[in-house]
Amino acid sequence: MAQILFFGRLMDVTGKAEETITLPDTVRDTSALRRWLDQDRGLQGALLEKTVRLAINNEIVADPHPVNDNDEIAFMPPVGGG
Amino acid sequence: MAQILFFGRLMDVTGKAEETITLPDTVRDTSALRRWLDQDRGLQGALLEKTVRLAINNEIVADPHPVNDNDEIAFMPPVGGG
Amino acid sequence: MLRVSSEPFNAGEELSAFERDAAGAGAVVSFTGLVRDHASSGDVKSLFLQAYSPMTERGIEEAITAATERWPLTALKVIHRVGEMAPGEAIVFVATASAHRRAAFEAADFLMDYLKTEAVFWKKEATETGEHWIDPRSEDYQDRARWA
Amino acid sequence: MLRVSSEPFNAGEELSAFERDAAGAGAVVSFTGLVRDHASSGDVKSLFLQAYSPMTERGIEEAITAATERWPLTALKVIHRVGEMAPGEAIVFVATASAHRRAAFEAADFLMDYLKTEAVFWKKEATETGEHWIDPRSEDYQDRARWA
Repeated sequence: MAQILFFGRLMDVTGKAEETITLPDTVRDTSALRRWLDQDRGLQGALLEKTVRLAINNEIVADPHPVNDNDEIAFMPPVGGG
Repeated sequence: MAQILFFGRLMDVTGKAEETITLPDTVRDTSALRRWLDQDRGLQGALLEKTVRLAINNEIVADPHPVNDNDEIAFMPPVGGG
Repeated sequence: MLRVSSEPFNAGEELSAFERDAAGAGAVVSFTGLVRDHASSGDVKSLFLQAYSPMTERGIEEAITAATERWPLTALKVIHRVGEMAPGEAIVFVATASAHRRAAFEAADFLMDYLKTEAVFWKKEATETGEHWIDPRSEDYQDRARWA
Repeated sequence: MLRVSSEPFNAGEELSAFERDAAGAGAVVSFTGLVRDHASSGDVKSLFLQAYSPMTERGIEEAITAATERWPLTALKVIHRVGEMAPGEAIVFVATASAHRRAAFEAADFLMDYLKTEAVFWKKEATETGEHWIDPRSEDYQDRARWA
């Protein structure tokens, strides 16, 4: 089971901050994960945007990066504090 | 009688912060005042330095500027706060 | 010194404590970011700040290290709030101390540019007309690029 | 707002009061100059600041006017001490408030460059080895020239 986190505006788009899912066999990397989740939830490309970065286990990664069950996978829209 | 003020290091050089003097007839402008006071007090050029500016009645002036009895005349070495 | 917390703080008290620690430094610069009370979409009711720990803290610590390597600082403090806050409340506080003012000014400026564009936070503003997620402005990215 | 006074002040308390007045501003920058505790001539015992009123105040007011014309500030405060002070005490405090941080940073920086090189003050530092009048450093004049 992978832990999926949605931050910022993606929390509103998906209607949740996190969920625990079993990755389908076809989803082996971040690029595939973006496509599958976006289509499965009918998000019309919100998870495919280039400005949305993925972090695996608290480290930002570049697509395509392997994903595994037990990973914590975060979808991160553009950041900025202050 | 003119009021003469010495600020900063000139206070130490002259040994006083202010004095009231009668200007000699020969002293009619700031350039003459510098030369006369410096020589009269044996200050070896301390009042002639270009970095020392003169203010008359709280306004900085450029040499030579007329001086009169009743003026408040300040000798101001380089300034800087903070 | 870094603190990321949902606790409100008073920038003046933080500055007093910082200057006690930094005594002898000569120059102290502080920046405080306050929740604005008006946005283009109307009066601001509240601001919500979300972080992703420990990535958020790790990133800020790296920026702090970069600042201390680049400028001769004798003390440095960063406080950043998360959670819900009201207009006028302090969101962020950065203080820097150095022997001379240029280093203190530049380091505080540098840290704020990092915090505005790269620190791992997401901001949502609630106004009369609804809620809006706020991205950095293009000026923020331009400011950040000055240090490259 | 300008205050030139021999009264000691606490920069943190001044910042708290300033931020109450500047609520809604978004960005607040403060600079505090503290009496250093060590100079090249030894440990500092005291610092003496001399002003020439009202020329001193008039000059700072002109610099404040120049800053408010150049940057969109919502609040501004300058406090400068005169007389005798001890290491660690605050000599000068500048605070600026604006909607965005760049204006607040630059205006505080500008005012400090004025205060360091053109404000009508004379400074004497007393150390273990005697008393020394302090002129601005060449870096101070270079910093000031940035705004011409």
